[in-house]
Amino acid sequence: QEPPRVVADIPPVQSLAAMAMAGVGEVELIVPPGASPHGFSMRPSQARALEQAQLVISVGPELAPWLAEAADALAGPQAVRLDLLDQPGTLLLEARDEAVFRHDHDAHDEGEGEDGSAEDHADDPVERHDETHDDDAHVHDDHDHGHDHGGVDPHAWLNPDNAVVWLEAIAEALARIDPARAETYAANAAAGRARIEAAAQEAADLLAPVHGRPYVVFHDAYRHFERRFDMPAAAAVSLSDAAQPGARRVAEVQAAVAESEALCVFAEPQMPPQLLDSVAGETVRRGVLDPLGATLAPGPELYPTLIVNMAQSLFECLADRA
Amino acid sequence: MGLLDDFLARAAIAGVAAALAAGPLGCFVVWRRMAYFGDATAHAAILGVAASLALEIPVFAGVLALAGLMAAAVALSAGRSYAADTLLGVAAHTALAAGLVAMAFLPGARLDLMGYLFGDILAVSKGDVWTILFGAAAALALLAWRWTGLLTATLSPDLAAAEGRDPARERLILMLALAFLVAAALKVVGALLITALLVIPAAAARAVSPTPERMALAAALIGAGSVLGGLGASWTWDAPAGPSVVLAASAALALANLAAVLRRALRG
Amino acid sequence: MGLLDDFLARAAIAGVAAALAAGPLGCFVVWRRMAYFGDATAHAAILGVAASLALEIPVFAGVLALAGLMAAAVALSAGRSYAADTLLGVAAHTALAAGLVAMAFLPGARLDLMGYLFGDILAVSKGDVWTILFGAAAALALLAWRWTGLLTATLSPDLAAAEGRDPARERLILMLALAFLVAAALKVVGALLITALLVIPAAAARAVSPTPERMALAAALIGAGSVLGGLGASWTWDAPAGPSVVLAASAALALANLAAVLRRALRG
Amino acid sequence: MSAAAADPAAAAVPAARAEAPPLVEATGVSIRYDGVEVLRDVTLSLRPGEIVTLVGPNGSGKTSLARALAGALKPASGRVRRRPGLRLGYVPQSLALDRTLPMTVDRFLALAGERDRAVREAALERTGAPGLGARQLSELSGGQFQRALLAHALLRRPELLVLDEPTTGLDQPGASAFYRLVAELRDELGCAVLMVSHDLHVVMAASDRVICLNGHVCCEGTPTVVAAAPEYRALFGFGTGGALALYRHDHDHAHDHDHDPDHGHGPHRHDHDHDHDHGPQGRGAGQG
Amino acid sequence: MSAAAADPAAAAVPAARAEAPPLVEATGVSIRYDGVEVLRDVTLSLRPGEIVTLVGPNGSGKTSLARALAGALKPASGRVRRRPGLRLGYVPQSLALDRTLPMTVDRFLALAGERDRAVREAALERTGAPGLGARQLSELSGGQFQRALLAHALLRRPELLVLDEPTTGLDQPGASAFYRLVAELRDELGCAVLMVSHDLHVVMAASDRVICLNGHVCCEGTPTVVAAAPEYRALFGFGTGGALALYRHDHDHAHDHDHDPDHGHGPHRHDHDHDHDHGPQGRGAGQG
Ligand SMILES: Nc1ncnc2c1ncn2[C@@H]1O[C@H](COP(=O)(O)OP(=O)(O)OP(=O)(O)O)[C@@H](O)[C@H]1O
Ligand SMILES: Nc1ncnc2c1ncn2[C@@H]1O[C@H](COP(=O)(O)OP(=O)(O)OP(=O)(O)O)[C@@H](O)[C@H]1O
Ligand SMILES: [Mg+2]
Ligand SMILES: [Mg+2]
Ligand SMILES: [Zn+2]
Repeated sequence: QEPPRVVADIPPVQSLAAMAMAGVGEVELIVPPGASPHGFSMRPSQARALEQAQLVISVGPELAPWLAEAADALAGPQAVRLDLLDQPGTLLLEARDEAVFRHDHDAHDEGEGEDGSAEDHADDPVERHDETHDDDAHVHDDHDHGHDHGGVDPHAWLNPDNAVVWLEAIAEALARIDPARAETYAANAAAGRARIEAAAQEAADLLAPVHGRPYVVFHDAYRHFERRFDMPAAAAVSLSDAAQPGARRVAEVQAAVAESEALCVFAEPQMPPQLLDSVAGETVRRGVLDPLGATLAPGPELYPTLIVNMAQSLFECLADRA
Repeated sequence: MGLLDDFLARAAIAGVAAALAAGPLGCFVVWRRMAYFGDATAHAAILGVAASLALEIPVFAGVLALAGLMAAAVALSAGRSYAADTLLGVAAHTALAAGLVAMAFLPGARLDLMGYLFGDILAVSKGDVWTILFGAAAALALLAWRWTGLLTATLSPDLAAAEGRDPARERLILMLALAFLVAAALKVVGALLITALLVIPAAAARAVSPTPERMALAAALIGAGSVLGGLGASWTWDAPAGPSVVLAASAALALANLAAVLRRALRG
Repeated sequence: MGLLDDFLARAAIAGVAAALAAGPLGCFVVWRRMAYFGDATAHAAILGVAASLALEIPVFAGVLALAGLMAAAVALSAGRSYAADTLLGVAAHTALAAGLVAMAFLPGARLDLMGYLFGDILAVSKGDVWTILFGAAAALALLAWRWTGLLTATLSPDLAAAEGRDPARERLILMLALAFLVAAALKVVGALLITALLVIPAAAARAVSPTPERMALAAALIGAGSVLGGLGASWTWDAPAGPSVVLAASAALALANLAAVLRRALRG
Repeated sequence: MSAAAADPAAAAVPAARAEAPPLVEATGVSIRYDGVEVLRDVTLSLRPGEIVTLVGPNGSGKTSLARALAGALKPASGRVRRRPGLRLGYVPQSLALDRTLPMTVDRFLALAGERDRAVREAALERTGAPGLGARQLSELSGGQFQRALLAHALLRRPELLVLDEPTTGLDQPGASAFYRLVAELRDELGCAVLMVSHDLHVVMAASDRVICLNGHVCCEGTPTVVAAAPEYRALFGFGTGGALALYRHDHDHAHDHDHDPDHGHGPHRHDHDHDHDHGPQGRGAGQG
Repeated sequence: MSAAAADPAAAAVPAARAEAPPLVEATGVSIRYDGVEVLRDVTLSLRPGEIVTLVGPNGSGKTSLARALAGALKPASGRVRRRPGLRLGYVPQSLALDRTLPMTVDRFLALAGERDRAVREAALERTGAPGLGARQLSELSGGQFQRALLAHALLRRPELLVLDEPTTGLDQPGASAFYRLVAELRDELGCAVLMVSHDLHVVMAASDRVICLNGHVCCEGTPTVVAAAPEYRALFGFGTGGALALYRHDHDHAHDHDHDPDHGHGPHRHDHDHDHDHGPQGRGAGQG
């Protein structure tokens, strides 16, 4: 029997799906990392993959409303839609508004993101309506959710615990489509879970020596990672991909960098590093964090590598140097 | 399985419909030196998205309202000391800047607003096909109805006024029709594609057309041909579809100019 | 701590320098109906990034080369049956489409090319300050040197030719100077800001200027004032800096036109 | 000359036409550009069948008045009333054409509303530009273009023709043929003609009424009255001198432009300067 | 008339100036637009101090030739040689101005290279437009604009003035003053003048040499030779008819445009049509 046709939106999600599909078939990736919807234009192969898909897995319209609509238009009625942010058990965080974050470091239990107690308002998890969206009709409601609730931070894959939840949700969805291979998927999910947890452990180990050291990020995309590994950033320069920072925010961040004695500032691979130069003196180190796996080869290994690489990047930049 | 069940067929139908309307409208864009129009509308639309999110009205309504407002503002202030392209440039940048500032202040609207705005020709849905067929037909009907007036006003506002036509009204009608087409098609076939379909086929048609009607027809046909050729190329080489269509139109422009040069050389 | 150690001071210096050069150049942009120039250069630059990644040459070299090529192509084919804005619109869309297609086929170059391209005025480094001071000074010197020729050729190519100046050469020089300024400043102060600084201050200056020199001067001053005012507003309300500067320039345009209307009403 | 400067609207209209309702009526029309008044308090009306010529020095407001009558310019005060449904043919003084709009001469003529190609070709023939139908407007020489504009105006079967320096750029046979054509058309279509011209001897021969503008209606009368002036006769043979007499007849009377003391604007400055700069000083001028 | 059509370059140059090196020399110049030849094989040269007038019907290629001599148009074949460093003043037939370029008249004159404001004001005075310095070019009336263009050309202290229908739109006093001005300038600056005009009687009186164009150099001669023709004299008094005689003198001789059988293009079509369309049929015409 043919393997089910599955597509995923971004590389980390594709990686999770590929883990679940190990030994069964391929997972198509739609949006190449870094492409902005403004400049991005689909190729026929991508459109065909969406059209023929039996399962469309995406983070959710919060990340790319454009993709949700393309999927609406292209995916046939047979397709199951899996919006990962809507999966029960996913830890959701509200996006932050302020430039400089005041963290109470001691309040976090290391490694326990999901129910970790967070005193400061900015880190309050968002309660999500427990709806599941597996048909087209609800996608537009989703848009509304995103705004009514003041904005959900869509970068939830950076918490490996979420990845584990999602991996299981993907395996279940696959099993519904393709009951004959249900056991394979379950086994794959179990193996994948182990792989992810190992990666998470490796990351935690890497980060242990630099725990608590102050750093600044370019793009406020790392809250899930920060929370899961208790590595809070002192500040984020930019609000998001779409909004540019104001002058005062830059000044605040500059002050925060100085005040917190941040050791390192981080850019993303596709972003120009100049803004970092504005806020950080020459004594502050520069690093690169790659939350989308832009520099990695797609496939099942991408996700664990991504998590470990993030930790590695933080470690290398923050560690004491001889 | 009907024709509309195939995404390539839907893309072809939507693209051809958009091209057929964009061709004649694009001729006016070229004649009146408003090549910036498409971009200005797209940028005004970003402000429209921000406004609709803030006011919690449907996104498309906000987009159309802002694009229409921009068109009206430009139409009404045109003619005196500013050329059309300057006004459109000002409008485009002001709208974009205002959209970006608004975005920074909108709580929770930290998503990529452009994501709400820009369609992709390969992602055209059945509903989109009907939308664009209707929009294109409406734009073409409007154009056919006011053709002589629009043309006379474009040639010389004084002549139009002497013949009892109000050139300001004709300009306003044209701009609103353009704003409507661009705003609607942005979402369906994408910003790059619709703005390029306005300018490039009309420029290509210019090289081979002795009268405005022939130019409008040629622009429509060149545009439709570019859509089909571009989709074919995109299919063959698995290239991004929208840009392929644009490149096909550019190739048609190059060919048309080459043909004109050759004909002249042979004649002379 | 020196002046250049403060990011706001660096932003102000770079922005003012860019505005001082963009003002007079922008006047030619407005006179020659090339408002699309900035956007076309920015889009050509995207293709330049793709080309430099493919050929493994420095990005800035690729960007400059492509922007220069586009300017030369447009300058050389201008004048006959196409208006400047049409040519620029065609160039912009073709370059963008080609860049997007190239991007799709470049292995490993799936990064956001725009990220390489678009600076932010708050992110200006010390080196950038020197770059833009140098670029602005060079552009202004070139402009001062060829002023009469450029002006005569803009007024009437025939008159310029009769006076022994080659209008095609003047056009080419102007376009290359523009391409250089835009390509360099894109990276430093951002695409939105530099293209807006070309068009909006010149349009504002138009309303209050009786001669081309006064218009060039007024455009430079309005641009510089908008940079300072916009940065101030950005500081006060913590709004994005580049868009704030653009909105300040738009406000100056509105004020200048209001002043002109009032003066006329009082005079009449 | 003894033309009636006092009551412009009354004089010089052939009695038979005086009762017909006016095609266009201007009442107290003033025109301003950017707040500067260039034409003041013009009252005139045009009746079917008459040929009226506007004369006056450069910058005296002829084009401005013609545009206002044609509806292309809104007067700052006063009003222009056109007979409802009036068919108007207009030839502007200058028409900047854009090369990006492809337009054959024939298509341009069709824009006037004429569907029959043969009729369009005949109109071109009439204005002395036969066979130009397939050419692009933007490729025409100055005189060819002027002829195409004339043909366009004719094809509207106008009840009123407004012609602003219509023979500009025409060669001499073309210009003389044109003035004959205007007279023919008046007889044929019964249309009124408002013409701006510097071609004074022809104007004298071909108009029913001459209106001399100079920032206002300076004087108005039948050309026979004007032509009867001995100064005009004496100089008519060589052309320009006699014309000069017409120009200066009464421009020396005082005008109330005192609110513009520096003479930096306003149409009169120019004319005053004529007095010192241009010869030949028209001896015996100053009539009206 | 007996003008020398055979060897154009030889005739009619005053002996004293014949030795001076030519300012501009055209050899076998042909001009094409989009592959259509509108001017064929023109050879002429201009020497310091002479006033040469180009006449010819509309579309005969006068403007094209003037632009080629001024350097604004590249001939399709043949060559135009200007004396190195030649200062040339040019008044084009039409100049479409853009309202978006703010330009006062005074600034426009300064573009000619004259730094002294008083000198610029004097040039305006000379061309009959004093006091216009502070006005915007785009606001001028047709005749005012023409005067500003003339002043610009004068201020270049030209060695050669190329004037394409320079009196277009000028009022009659302005036009006659202008022709006097051209003669004065020639005497003052010793400059040569190439003028395109339809104003035949004035041309006859003011030029050293008349070149009749009609797609090629149709004939060439001194105006006295032309004016001596009895037919011309008979009709001169009323202007246009006599002019017609000049136009048709030798356009009936055969031209070798056989490669263009449909007469769809080429400047001759127009002239042939004159023969049927325009009266008054110049009796006794056909000289040359
Ligand atoms: N668009 C404009 N803006 C400002 N002033 C103008 C404008 N058009 C004309 N003027 C001024 O108005 C006055 C009258 O101009 P108009 O064109 O009506 O004169 P005219 O009698 O037609 O002259 P001509 O014989 O030279 O054509 C002139 O002083 C002219 O400078
Ligand atoms: N840009 C052009 N493209 C094509 N044909 C042209 C162009 N300019 C002029 N022509 C044609 O070339 C011929 C000569 O034109 P030109 O302007 O030299 O005539 P002219 O003698 O100056 O006429 P006029 O007395 O009407 O000004 C005409 O038939 C005209 O239609
Ligand atoms: Mg006039
Ligand atoms: Mg000419
Ligand atoms: Zn992000």
